[in-house]
Amino acid sequence: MTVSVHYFARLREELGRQEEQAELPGDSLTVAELWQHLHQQPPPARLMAAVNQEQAGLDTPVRDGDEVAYFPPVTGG
Amino acid sequence: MTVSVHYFARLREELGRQEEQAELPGDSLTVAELWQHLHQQPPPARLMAAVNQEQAGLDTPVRDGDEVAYFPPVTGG
Amino acid sequence: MSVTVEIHPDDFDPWASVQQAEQAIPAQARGAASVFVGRMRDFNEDETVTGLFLEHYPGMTERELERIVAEAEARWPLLGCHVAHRVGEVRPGDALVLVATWSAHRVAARDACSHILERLKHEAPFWKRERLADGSDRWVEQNTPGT
Amino acid sequence: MSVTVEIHPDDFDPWASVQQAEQAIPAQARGAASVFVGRMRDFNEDETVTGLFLEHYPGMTERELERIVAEAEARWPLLGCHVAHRVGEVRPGDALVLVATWSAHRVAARDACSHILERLKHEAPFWKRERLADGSDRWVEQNTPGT
Repeated sequence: MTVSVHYFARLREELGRQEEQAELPGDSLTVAELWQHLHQQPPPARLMAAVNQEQAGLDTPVRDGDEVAYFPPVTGG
Repeated sequence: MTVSVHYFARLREELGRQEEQAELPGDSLTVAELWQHLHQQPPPARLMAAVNQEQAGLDTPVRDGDEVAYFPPVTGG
Repeated sequence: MSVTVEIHPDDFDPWASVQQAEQAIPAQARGAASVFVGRMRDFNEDETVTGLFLEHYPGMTERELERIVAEAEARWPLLGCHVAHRVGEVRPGDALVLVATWSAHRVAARDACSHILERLKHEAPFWKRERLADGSDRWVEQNTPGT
Repeated sequence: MSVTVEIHPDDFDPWASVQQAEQAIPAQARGAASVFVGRMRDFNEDETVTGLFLEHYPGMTERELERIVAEAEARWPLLGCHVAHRVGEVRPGDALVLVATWSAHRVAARDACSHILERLKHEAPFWKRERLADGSDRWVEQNTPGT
């Protein structure tokens, strides 16, 4: 399966990238497992995520073709 | 003593007057006593009053030259 | 601290009024603005209201509004307050009341705005007389509760 | 029910924005409008902030704002909501956020406006990076509490 992964704000700067395409074995994994696969460590504390532009938890499933985003706590307003 | 008395809203319409000058014996009386003197009955329920354009109670003293106003509950906003 | 109190005998544009009042607040400090605008609706207590006459007590009205604003200033860290109120013959849709507060902090601005509005409704000398669809008039006896 | 959500890449006039959005609300029903405008201050946590960069997640931002507004609509009897948010390079004094709600009733307008603002601050994908007087930058780690 293939998913597109987006990073925002401090996370984008620290990782040095804004977007990547990830090729993964199997046909589903969780938001947390995707992070582990990409970064070889568990998700950091206070990580926020979205799947297909909707708020997601670490347990939210990710499937082929999904758009996944990781970001720090939001600070708008 | 002389005081000017103003009426507003429903009270003004019911009494058929907006303003009157009152000549009174003595040199002080209360807002309630002034009403009794002018209308020969106690103040009605929920009557509001002001002395010299400041909120007043039924016990507030009225003196020579004061501007006294009587009105129903306010309904602005 | 910028305080302005306005009584409008004719229809006024509340947003233009806020925009103008805001010019007096230092731009780099204001942070948060909270605004309430009340307009005349065409219904009240299930009868059709076609017009409104707003009576006030000239002189005392301005003093009461200034007193209410001063009370809010003493309680919250405000940078400015702007209060405007319509009087006279009002048509449906016209603005009746405007309360705007500025603060460095959003909670102060919001709470002060609510407080001023509620005080104004219960203490400032304004009285509404409604004109109904059948041509009759009635004085509004009391305001709807704010909470 | 009129709902508008705007993302502004350049400075915008919040009062003109409210005035325009209000045209879509039936004049004779709107009754009460509650508005919050947040602007960039020149201080935060006691250091001098000279500029701000506001990053957002295009697409998700608009969806989240619409979801937050829909949540408020389900809870209060609203006639309209207008939400605008600035993105990009911001200067002190510029408007950052605008939330406006219309209802027949003042308490509904006020509570919905507060609710939308708090939800926006905690859920909508915007991130602030502050530029300090010494030329350094820092990401804002969290919003100040709303209550």
